[in-house]
Order: sequence, then structure tokens, then C-alpha cells
Amino acid sequence: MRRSRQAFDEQLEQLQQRLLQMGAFVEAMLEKAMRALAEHDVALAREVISADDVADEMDLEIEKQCMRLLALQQPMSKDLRQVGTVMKVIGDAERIGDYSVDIARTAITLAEQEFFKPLVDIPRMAELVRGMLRHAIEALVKRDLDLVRTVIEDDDSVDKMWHFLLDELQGIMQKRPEVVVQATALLLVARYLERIADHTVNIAERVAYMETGQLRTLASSHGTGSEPETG
Amino acid sequence: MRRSRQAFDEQLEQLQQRLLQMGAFVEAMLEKAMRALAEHDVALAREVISADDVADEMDLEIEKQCMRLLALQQPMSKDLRQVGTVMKVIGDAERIGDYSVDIARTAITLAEQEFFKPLVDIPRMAELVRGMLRHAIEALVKRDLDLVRTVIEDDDSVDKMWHFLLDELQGIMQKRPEVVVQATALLLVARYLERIADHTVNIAERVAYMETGQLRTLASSHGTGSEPETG
Amino acid sequence: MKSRHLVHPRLAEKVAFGGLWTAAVVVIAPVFGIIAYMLYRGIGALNPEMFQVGTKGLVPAIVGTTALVLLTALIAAPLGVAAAIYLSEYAGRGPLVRAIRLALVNLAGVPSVVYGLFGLALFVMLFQLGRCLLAGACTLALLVLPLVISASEEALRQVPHSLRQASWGIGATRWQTIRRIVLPNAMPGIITALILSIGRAAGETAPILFTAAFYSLSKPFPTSLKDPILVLPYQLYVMATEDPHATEEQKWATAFILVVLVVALNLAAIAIRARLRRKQRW
Amino acid sequence: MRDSLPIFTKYPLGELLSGTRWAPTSDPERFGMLPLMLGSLYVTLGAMVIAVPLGLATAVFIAEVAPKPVQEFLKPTVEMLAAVPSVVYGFLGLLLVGPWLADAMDLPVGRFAGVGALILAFMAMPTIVSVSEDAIRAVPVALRENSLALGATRWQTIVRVVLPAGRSGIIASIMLGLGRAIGETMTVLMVTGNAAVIPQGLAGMLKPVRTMTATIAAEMGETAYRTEHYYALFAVGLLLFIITFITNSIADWAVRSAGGMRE
Amino acid sequence: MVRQMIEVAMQEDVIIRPDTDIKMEAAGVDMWYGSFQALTGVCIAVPARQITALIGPSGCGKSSFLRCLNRMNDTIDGARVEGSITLDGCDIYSRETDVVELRKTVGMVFQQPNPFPMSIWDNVAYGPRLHGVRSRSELNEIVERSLTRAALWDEVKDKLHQNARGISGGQQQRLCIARTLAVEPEVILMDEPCSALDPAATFRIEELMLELMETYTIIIVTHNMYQASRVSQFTGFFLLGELIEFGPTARIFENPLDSRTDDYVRGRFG
Amino acid sequence: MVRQMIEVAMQEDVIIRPDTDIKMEAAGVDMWYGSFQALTGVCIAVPARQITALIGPSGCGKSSFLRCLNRMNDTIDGARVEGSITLDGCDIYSRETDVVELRKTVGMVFQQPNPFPMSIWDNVAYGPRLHGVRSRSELNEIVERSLTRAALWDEVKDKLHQNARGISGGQQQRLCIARTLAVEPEVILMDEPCSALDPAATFRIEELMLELMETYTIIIVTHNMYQASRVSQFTGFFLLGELIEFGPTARIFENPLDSRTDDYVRGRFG
Ligand SMILES: Nc1ncnc2c1ncn2[C@@H]1O[C@H](COP(=O)(O)OP(=O)(O)OP(=O)(O)O)[C@@H](O)[C@H]1O
Ligand SMILES: Nc1ncnc2c1ncn2[C@@H]1O[C@H](COP(=O)(O)OP(=O)(O)OP(=O)(O)O)[C@@H](O)[C@H]1O
Ligand SMILES: [Mg+2]
Ligand SMILES: [Mg+2]
Ligand SMILES: O=P([O-])([O-])[O-]
Repeated sequence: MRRSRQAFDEQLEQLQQRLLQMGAFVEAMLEKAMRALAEHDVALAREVISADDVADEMDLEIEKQCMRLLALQQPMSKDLRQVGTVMKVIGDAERIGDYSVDIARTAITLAEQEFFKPLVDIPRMAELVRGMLRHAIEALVKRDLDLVRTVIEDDDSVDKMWHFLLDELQGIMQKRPEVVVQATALLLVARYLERIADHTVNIAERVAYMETGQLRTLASSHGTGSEPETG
Repeated sequence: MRRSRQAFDEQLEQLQQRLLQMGAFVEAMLEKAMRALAEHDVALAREVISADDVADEMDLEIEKQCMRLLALQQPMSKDLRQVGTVMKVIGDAERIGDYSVDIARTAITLAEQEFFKPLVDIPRMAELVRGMLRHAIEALVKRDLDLVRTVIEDDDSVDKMWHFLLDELQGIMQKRPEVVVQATALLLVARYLERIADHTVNIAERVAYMETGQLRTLASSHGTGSEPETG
Repeated sequence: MKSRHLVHPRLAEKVAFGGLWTAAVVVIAPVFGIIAYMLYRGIGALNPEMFQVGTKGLVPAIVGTTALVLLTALIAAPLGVAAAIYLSEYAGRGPLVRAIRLALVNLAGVPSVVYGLFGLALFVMLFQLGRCLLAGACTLALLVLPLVISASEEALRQVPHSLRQASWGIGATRWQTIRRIVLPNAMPGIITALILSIGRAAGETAPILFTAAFYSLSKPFPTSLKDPILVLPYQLYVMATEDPHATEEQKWATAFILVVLVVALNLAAIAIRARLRRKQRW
Repeated sequence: MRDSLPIFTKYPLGELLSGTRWAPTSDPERFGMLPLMLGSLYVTLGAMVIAVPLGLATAVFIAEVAPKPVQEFLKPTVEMLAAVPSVVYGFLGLLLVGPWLADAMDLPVGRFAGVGALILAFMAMPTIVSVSEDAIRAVPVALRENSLALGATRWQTIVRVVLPAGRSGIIASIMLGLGRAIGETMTVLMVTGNAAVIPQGLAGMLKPVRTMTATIAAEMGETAYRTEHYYALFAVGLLLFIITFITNSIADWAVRSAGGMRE
Repeated sequence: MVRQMIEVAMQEDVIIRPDTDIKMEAAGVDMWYGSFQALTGVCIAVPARQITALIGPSGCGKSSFLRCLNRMNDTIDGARVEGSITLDGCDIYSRETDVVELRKTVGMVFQQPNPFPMSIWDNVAYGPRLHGVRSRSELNEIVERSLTRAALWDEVKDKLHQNARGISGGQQQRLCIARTLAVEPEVILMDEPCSALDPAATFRIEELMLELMETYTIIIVTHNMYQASRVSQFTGFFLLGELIEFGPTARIFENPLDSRTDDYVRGRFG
Repeated sequence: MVRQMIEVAMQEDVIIRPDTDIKMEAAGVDMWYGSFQALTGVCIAVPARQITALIGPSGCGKSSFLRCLNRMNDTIDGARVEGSITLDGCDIYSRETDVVELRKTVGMVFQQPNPFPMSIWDNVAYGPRLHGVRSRSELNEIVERSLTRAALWDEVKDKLHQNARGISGGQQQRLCIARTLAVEPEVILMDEPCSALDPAATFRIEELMLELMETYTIIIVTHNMYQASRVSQFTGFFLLGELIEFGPTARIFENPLDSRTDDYVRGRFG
């Protein structure tokens, strides 16, 4: 384990790589969870659930590596911000993994039932969210502020989708009480996706911080997701 | 601004203080949001919503202070873990603030309506969660592992409450379609409380890390909250 | 790495160290033998008679030597120290200063007999002083001046530059710094230089050969600076080589006194240096 | 030195330097300085041949090998020997060493070049020992430690690191010793016999010789002011001055580079 | 420019006292050793009662600049300074400036602790005596006050008349600081004051500097980036005789403006 | 005990090569200078092909311990060592041990870069020549190889016959390392090798150490905690002549077991 300055760069690079891996990993979890939900695939859902341990492990491992870098290399300036960013971002990534597990659990719950209507909006929302996640991680790696803007714009779409879905599902439940359980489950899934999008925005926002050192939220979001004041 | 070793201790202490303040602040937000919900108090709810800016500001400020300490003091051992912990914990606290805002928004949404049944379980759940939050912060300050255990036990109760509420509300919606909007709103509130409890556990878990340097989750929680596999 | 030696280095070392021991003994032992013999003979020859102010007495020579040496010191010390201060504290690094330094170094090594010649030409002949105490002292002063200057300069230089800087940094002027910091700290070195110079002057014969000394077993003390004088080294030289009347005893006693005088001066210098060095550690 | 000039106007320089006869009292007067120079050379070289190896060995011994108490005794003693006036050495040579050597080697008189060389050797030795011991000591301890740490023995360290590192100081010590030997007046005046003849071969060491310094010292007292002889003696003085100037310059250069190295 | 800097500092959350003003200011300072230019166009405004650190790779001119500030370069042959340096608005290189007065006002502490080889008491009293204080009781008072301020009184009060060379290196360095304080300077220049000390002594000096900051303007040259980050409020980064960047310490180490500064603080230099 | 340590290390995520074993081991080492006891009961196991750092406050005995390891203390009057120190399992203080051989195997680099006052080439060839290598071509080869390993070849290959005093301090220190490498040691002891160097040169040496680690066992004494944290895999903390704690560097700095170590790495000492 070399630890010279050059080696320190390698270690920072490695940290970045592991963060990327973790990003890809939770993205895959999300993708699988959504597939499990859409295709009533219990095995896949269980795979996602057990994958969570790996994600948690990744989180711990990377955090440990960050703390080690702080303790053993005393990074400054950009390097310090990078380590700080990684520490924060893995928290978000881990959260995304957790939400994927929640979605997978819902998938298991709903596996026995036919959907009361074809799933269209939720998978589309998930697609969008996954794209956001990819973009956020990419933005982080490439320090690309344009990508960050894309992510933030997409988040607005996701919020709109969530409000739309909330309205729609509430409408359906009012009309068809027999699908309430399924509808609440899907409602929660939509909410989870919205939350994932939110975490994704958090990740993306770190890019600006890394580059400029300014710790400001770009999208001033109030509340965890834009919960509509009027339901 | 003195920065000798002794002064560094003072700064660490100050960091701790600000973390405590932030904890108290988001706890107050939660308390007010719940009161606004229970008492249909739109003004109070709006207060909570605007308080979120303060919480966000606190988050940023404290993180900045952490980064500054890392850059200017190169802490080691305990000190480093303490700074790392603060950086993580403020994220959770900020999230709790956000959820309080979500609850406050719901309060505004539901302000016009009478509850279809008296609110009992949700306020009780909120009480429990607030207690957990207080305990978690206290545990952090006092490095008290017993308190941590209490928090984790309480989290189990919260999870049970959430499952119970989910079942109950789903049942009600099936029976009374006209209250679906209100019930979904309350369902989400319950879910928010469960999430807050989860963040609280995260906070508490940091105590063990600070003390022992072991970065391990005490409560191995799968998913963000124990979403029941069977609805 | 494997050793590849014909003779093991350890063995080589033993042999070499043996050689060194032998050499040291060869050098030290005979010198000691001879000096010890001389001291033995000299101390045996010392009797009260020698110290009477009479024909056979050594007292006039001792007094003469003392007078000569003191006068030399009086001339050389202020000149030498002043020059040293100038050279070390004020003079820059111009070609002139370089030339002065080079000259100093060389003058210190010029054979003493050449000084004698110079003194003869300058003081005795040119200044018309004649063979006398003053001319001798001036010649000897010239002889020891390079020594005084370079040793004093060395002593001044030994005072760390950081002390000067510290003093300037507090707002001291150059002269204040020299007076309060540099000189006090260089004093031991300067005094040592002076004593060593005196010792050297006391033992020199060649320079006073033509400038101050005369030989007699009966002449009393000098009365003025213009008188020629009796000095121990010259006395010894003449006794040993030319005076058939001098007794063995007189010779040995004179040699003994001379050695004791010079060695005592040197011991004093060493003692002072050692004591003061212990006091000041940079 | 101005007084030396007249002689050069009368006698060509070459003749002065290569003339084989120094006979100021003969008629015509002869001022060939070659015998004097060779005399000086003989005595000085002889002294150095003895003094340098012994002096260096002693210096190394004191600085590197001798146990602490021996060291502490030898160093000041050697310095003290340097302070003994030359006339005393001459005295000892005259009264003790010369006769003893003459006895031992069955020579007619106890005054010859060899005695001068021997006595001068012991006079130059303290300078050589003391200055080169300082030079050896001034070699940083760190260099020794570095060498030892590479697996060198102490002797290897001395030969390969310490002596080369102290080289300039050692050269300086030799030059200073040489300067002292050349410039020495009284001793040689007293013990070398004072015959201004050109010494021949090694056997010359056992014959009386006359050095430049001794010539001046011996004859200056008796010459009349501003005679040719007087000027000739000054010329010898000038020559002596030039020779010592050169030796000292070398010594000074060596000391200087030694100082630079210590940095 | 100066006001701007302070405004930036305020934005950057450096706590600047309301009474902060500029103690020394250098404008376009060039410096030569003979024909070698050691400093080029250095502009800097040193805030009063703050610690300003100068960092940079070896040979970049930090010490040279520091020595311009009390004209210690005057003592070096061939050293030449151009541009203006002011102390409280007065040009220190003008004809009227008394160098001796200047050096009393702008004290200096060196890399190697260099107490004079006299007693501790004499060391501290040296400066006041130079400047004409005779009364023993007054001197006693000055000595005690200076030593106390230099956080050394308790350690040496029982051996004031002992030789100053007999105390530890860290104590010697504090003694040198006390000696400087005794002439009541307003600015204290420190050229790598801790590089000859071990970590414990270094921390003592750092704490002392932070205490002295309340009263004095301190400028410190240091090789140790971490030391600069720990003690200073403002940091200047020199490179090849130029002042590349100057600003609040937190900014220099967290987010420098110039990429060369960034490389340096990140240890990616050379 | 040793195996235990390594197991702990494994748990602590220090990457230990599968072939890691103990190169030197000290058991209950006491050391005296005359009647002053400088070390008390030091037990340590130095893993092969790793960098082991020794830290601790001034005067705690770090250097003394280091110098026990190649018996450099033999050269100090009155120094006395008790307890056992082994190299590859052989007691280095036993009667049979050849000190010269030991010092070839256990090389040492000192605080002040101290090249011999000869050419660069001669400096490196010094050791091999000592040990009997005569052939010029072989020496040339050794010189080139050693300088290359010490990351100095490219900088000096055009001036091999220039005096070694003419290169920079950092280069001199690397030259000293090359000189040590030339005798093919297995262990390299370094006593504060960077404390006389500026930061840039320090980083070069640190990088070099990390490269050399592939082949040699390195033990470094350093005052600079950050340096220890940057370069070493194992760290030992000395206090008042005792080894308080020894373990993987990451643990020592992140989570030391002993509260005194904790205080020290957190800068709360003394
Ligand atoms: N007295 C002098 N004469 C000539 N050049 C000098 C003198 N002092 C310094 N220099 C040169 O001026 C440049 C700047 O030197 P200075 O001492 O100011 O650097 P520094 O930044 O303090 O370096 P360090 O960190 O090594 O102390 C260097 O290149 C140096 O060689
Ligand atoms: N040659 C010696 N003779 C007597 N005591 C010594 C000698 N060398 C060291 N000591 C003492 O032994 C103790 C340990 O010294 P050592 O040099 O090993 O400490 P260190 O940890 O290396 O300190 P530093 O960090 O200052 O180099 C100190 O108290 C010191 O005074
Ligand atoms: Mg400097
Ligand atoms: Mg040490
Ligand atoms: O992870 P969250 O509960 O803050 O979305």
C-alpha cells in the first residue's frame, strides 16, 4: 500500500472508483427492484433485498476509507472537499439502496396480485430517476455542472409525476376500495422514487461544492420532496 | 479566534454545542409540525416550513465548520471521529427537519378538514419518535451506549406502530372511500415518523463509533424502514 | 554483500593501531626524556646566588625580559584589537581588505630573523633609536601583531552572527552591538591571543638580536627606553655558544627559567580559554 | 626590504642565486646564495622527513585511537612543546643531542646538518600534531558514524574518510611546520655548524651546513651599516621572505578550503 | 484593495475584530541581492493584531520579504529594496526613518533560538537598557512583564540570573520572544521560529503566538503548512519571489483561488 | 505475540503481504547511558518489507532504540544494552555476531544528509570498496543500480564525478540512501531523515521510502506525526523510554488503544 503523494492521488482515484461502483450498484438495485415489481419476480426482489447488505458494507467501507485518508493524509483544499463529498454521497447512495429494498419488498407483497391497471407511470418515473442517478454520479466524476443542471430539471419532472400519481392513486382508491392495499403500496413506491430522486439531487449538488468550495444548495428544496400544500 | 490545541478543544466543544442546538431545533420543528397537524394550526405549520431554512442553514454551517476543522487542525483519533460523526449526524438531523416540513405541509392540507377519527396513534408515535431523537442526541453528547440501546428498542416499537397504522388506514380506506385523501395523508405522516425514527437510529449508532472506532451498524436494518413483506 | 578481502579488515585494523601507538610513543617519549632532563638539570642549578643582583644573577635578564614583553604588549594589544574589530565588524569584502588579510596571514609566518632585519633597518637605523628596549619592543610588536590581529579576529568571528542579528533586531546600533555583545563574548579569545603573543615574544631571540639585546654578566637594569637590555633568550644563546666563562649551572638555570616562564604564560592562556569556554556555550 | 635592492644592482640575480660560494669576508667578496639555500633545504627537508609521518601518526593516535585520559594529557602537552622557545631547543641540541649523536655515529663534531634536522623535526612536530589533530577532530562525527554504519572498521574509516576529509587541514599543518622549520633561526644557528658549503648527497646530513636564517643572524651583528655585505644579508632576508610567503600562502589556502569543507 | 480584502475576509467568515486595520503594507516591493532578483512586485496588507503566515517552497523569498519589513536586509551587502513598505502609513524606507526606531517597533524572532550568552534577566533587560532605561526597579518590572507575556515567567522566575544558554530550546525561543517584547514592539516578525524545536515546544510557541495576537501584529514565515493552518488568520503564498495569493487562512487551505496555491497546499508541488 | 500482532493487523485492514514475516525483533530491551536508563523493556516485532515508524516526544528514546538495532550504540562510551534483539532470529548482541557484518545488513541513514567529501561516484562506491569490491566495471554497475534505486540517477548521472557537497540537501539525503543501498542491506534505519529538509525534498524522500519498501525493511524515527501517518504501515509510540503502543499505523492514528497514545496523536501532550 503506497502512500506517497502520488499514491495518495491513486487512493483518491480509488475512492472515486469505489464511489462509482457503489453508485452503479445501487442503480442496479433500483433497476432490479423495479423489474421485480413490474414482472412479479419474487426471486429478483429477494436478490435486491440481500444485495442491501453489500450496499451497506460498501457504505461502511468507503466511509472507513475516507476517515483513513483524513487520518493518514491530512488532505487540503480540493482533496479535502473530495473526501468530504464522498462521505456525504455514500450516505445518499446507501439510502437509495434502502429505498430499492423497500420497493423490492413491495414487489414481493404485490407479487401474488395482478395490477389493477398496467404499470406505466411508475416505471417511467423509475426510468427518469435512474437516469438522474447515472447523471449525478457522472457529474461527480466529470465535475460537470451542466449535468447537474439536467439532474435538477429532471427532479422537477419527478416531483410533478409524484403529484400526478398521488392524485391519480387517491382518485382510484376513492373509486375502487378493493385496490386500496395495492394502491397504497404503489403510492409508497412512487414516494420512494421521489425520495430517491431527492437523494440524487443531493449527490449532484455536491459537484458544485467540489468545484467551487461553496456549500450552497442549488435547488432550494423545502421539505424532503415537494409535498404539495394542497392535496 | 484562538486556534491552539486548547482552543481546538473549545472548537470541538462548540461543534458539539451547535449539533445539540440543531438537534433541539429539529426536534422543536417536529413537535410543532405535529401540533399543527393535531390542532389544525396553519400558522404554526407555516412557521415550521419557514424554520426549515434555518435548519438547512445550520446543516451547511456545521458542515462548513467540520471541513474547516479538518483543513485547519488535522484532527486525529477521537477528534477525527467526532468531526466525522458530526458531519454525518447533521445530515440525518437535516432530514428530520425536512420530514417535519412534510408533516407541516400535510397539516396545512388537512387544516380545513375534520379528522374522520380522533388522532391518537399518530401523536403517540410522534411522541415516541421525539423521545428517541432526544435520547439519540443525549447519547451522542454523553457517549452513553445504554441510551443507544433504548433508542434502538424504541425504533422497534415505532416500526410496529407504522405497520399497525398502515393496516388500519388501509382498512379504513377500503371501508370509507371518502376519507382516502385524508387517510393517505395520514399514512404518509406515519411513514414520515417512521423515517425520522430511522434517522434517529442512525444518529444513535454513531455513538458506538465515536467510542470504539468500530463502524458497524448495531441494528441491522434492511430497507429504510421495516417495510412488511406481507401487506 | 559478501566481503572479499585478502586481509581481514579487523586484522588490518589491529596492526594499524599498533603502529599508531608505537609512533606516538616514539614521538613523545624522547621529547619528554629530554625536557625532563633539562628541567632536572635546571632546577638543580637554581640557587639563591642566581637571584642576586650581581654579576652572576639572572635578575637583570628577567627584569629586562619582563620590561620588553610588557612594552610589546602595550604596543601590540590596542593596535591589534582595533585592527581586528575593524576587519571583522566594519570592513566589507573589497579587494583591499582581501589584500590586508592575505598580508596578515603571511606576515605571521615570516621568519623572525627577517623581522629582526626589518627592525634593524627601520627602528634602529632609520628612526635612529639605536639598539634599545624601545626598538626591540617595536620589532617584537610587529612580529606578534599579525598573530594578535588574526587570533582576535578569529575570536570576534566566533561570536555567532545570530547574536549580532538579534541585537540589531532589538534596535541596537552597530557600535552598541559590538560593545555589548560582540566584544564581551570575544574577550576570552582576545585575551588568550594576547597571552600567547606575549609568550611568543618572551621566547624570541632572533628579532632582538640586532635591535635590543646585549650580553653581559654584569650589567644592571635598563633605566630608560633607550637603553639596551638583557633578555633571557639572548643570554642563553650567548652563554651556550660563545661565552666560555658561563658555567654549566648558569646555562641550565637560564634555560630552565626561560622554559618555565614561557610555559607558565601558555598554561595561563590555556586555563583562561578553558574556563571561559565552559562558561559560554553557543 | 628596500635595503636589499643595492645588491641586485651590483650582482646579477642569476649569479646571486646560483653562486656556489658565500664568502663575504674574502677578497673579492662572493655572495653566492646557493650554499645557503641548499643548507636550508637540507635541514628543512630532513626535518620534515622525520616530522611528517611521526607527527601525523601521533595526531591520528591522539584524535582517534588513544583512550580518553591519554588524549587529555597528550593534547595540551604537545601544545606546550610548541611554545618552548627555539633558543632552548638549540641549547638542548648543542649540549645534549649533538654530542650524543656524534658519539653514537663516531663523528668529529656534534654540529652538523642531521642534528639540526632532528631538532627542527621535534620543533615542527608540535605544530603538525596540534594543527592536524584539530583538523581530524573537526571532521564531523556524522561522517564517522556514516562510515561505521556502512560496515567500515575504525581504521578503514580513518584512512578512507577522516584523513581525506581533514586533508586540507593536514596539508596546512605540514606547511605551517615547514614554515617554522625554514624560518627557524636560533636552533640551526646553534647546532648545524655554520659552514657555508654545498652539501653533497646523503652524507651531507652528517656535515656542517649553513642556512639562510643562520647566516643573517650570525653575520648581521658584525657587518657595517650599508656595506655590500649588509645589503647581501638583506637580500638573503628577502629571499627567505619570498620562500616563506609561498609556503604560507599554500597553508592559508589549505586552511581556507578546510574551513569551507566543514560547512 | 485593502478594504476589499477585509470584505472578502468577512464573507469568508474569518472573525475580524471591528477595529481591524492595516498595520503594515507593502506595495510593489522588488528586492535584489546584487543582480539576483529575490522578490518581484510583492503587494500585501498585513492586518493589525492578527497572525499572518507566509508560506511557500524553499528559496521563494519568504525570509527575504520578512527581512524587508524591519530593514534587516540593510545589513547584507548588495541587498537592495524597491517599492514602498509602510508601517502605520509611514514609508519605512524613506530618508527620515530611523532604522533603530523601526527595529524597536518591528521586532524579530529567528529560526534558531539565539539568546545572548548572559543571564536570563540580562537578556530581557538588554533592549530596554540599550534604549536608556537605567532604574533597576523599572528594569525588573519590564523583565517580569515581558517574561510573563512570553509565558515563561513561571518556569524561570527562580533562575533569572542563571545563564540563558542553560534552558531548553523551547524556553530559549520564548526567552527570545520575551526579549523582543521588552522593547515594546508593535509588530513581531518570526522567521520559522519553531523549525529548530520539537513538537511539544512548537505547540507552546504556537499557543503563545495566539495569545500575543491580542496585542501584537504577528507575521510568521513557516515551512510547515499545518502550522500556518493552525495558527494564522491570514496566509500569503510565495513562489519564485512573487506573492501568488494572499487571503484568509481558511480560504487558502480550503479553497485557494490560484491553482498554484492549490497545488502547494495539496502537496502536489515540485 | 508476533503472530497476534499480525492478526490484529489483518483485522485492521492493513494490507499485509502473504509472505510477511518478522525481520527484527526486540524483547525486553533495556538501555543505559552510564547510569541513566534510556530504554525500559522495549518489545517490538518489525515486519519485513514494511515501513515501521517510531514516534514520541523528544528524548523518549526513539533514536537510542534505533541505534540499538545496528549496534551503533557500541561507539558511545558507557552505553549498555540488555535484553535480546534478533535479526532473522539471530541475536545481534551475541558473542559471535560480527558488528561489521551486522551494520552491512542493517544500514542507517541519519538526520543530517552527510555525504563524504568526495565525488558522488566515490560516495556510492565507498561501501562496496570497503568490503573488497575492486573491479571498476562492477563498481560502476553497483553505483548506477544504487543511484537508480534511490531515485537519484537521472539527476546526477551527468555529474557523477562532481563533489557530493555540491548537490542540494534533498539530493544529498537520497545520495546517503543510495550509499546505504550499495552495500545491499536488508534493513534500513532512518533517524529523522527529513528533519533537515524542506517540504518538497521531504516528499521526495517519503516517496522513495515507499518504493524501497518493496525490497527493504524500513524503520524510521520521526518527530513528524503526519509523516509517520503518511508513510508507515506500522507505528510504535515511545514515551519516557517505554514502548507504549505498537500496531498498524491506521489504528494508532484512528483509534489507539492506549490513552497516552491517543493524547499524543491528538496533540494533547505536554
Ligand atoms: N544573502 C543573500 N545573498 C544572495 N542571495 C540570497 C541571499 N539570501 C537569500 N538569497 C537568495 O534569495 C532567494 C530567496 O531567499 P530566501 O531566504 O528569502 O528564501 P526563503 O523563502 O526564506 O527560503 P527558505 O524557506 O529556504 O528559508 C533564494 O534564491 C536565495 O538563494
Ligand atoms: N550519548 C548520550 N549520553 C547520555 N545520555 C544520552 C545520550 N544520548 C541520549 N541520551 C539521553 O537518552 C534519552 C533518550 O535519547 P534519544 O536521543 O534516544 O531520544 P529521542 O527520542 O531520539 O529524542 P529526539 O526526538 O529529541 O531525537 C534522552 O533523555 C537523552 O538525554
Ligand atoms: Mg527562510
Ligand atoms: Mg532522536
Ligand atoms: O433517506 P431519507 O429518509 O432522508 O429519504
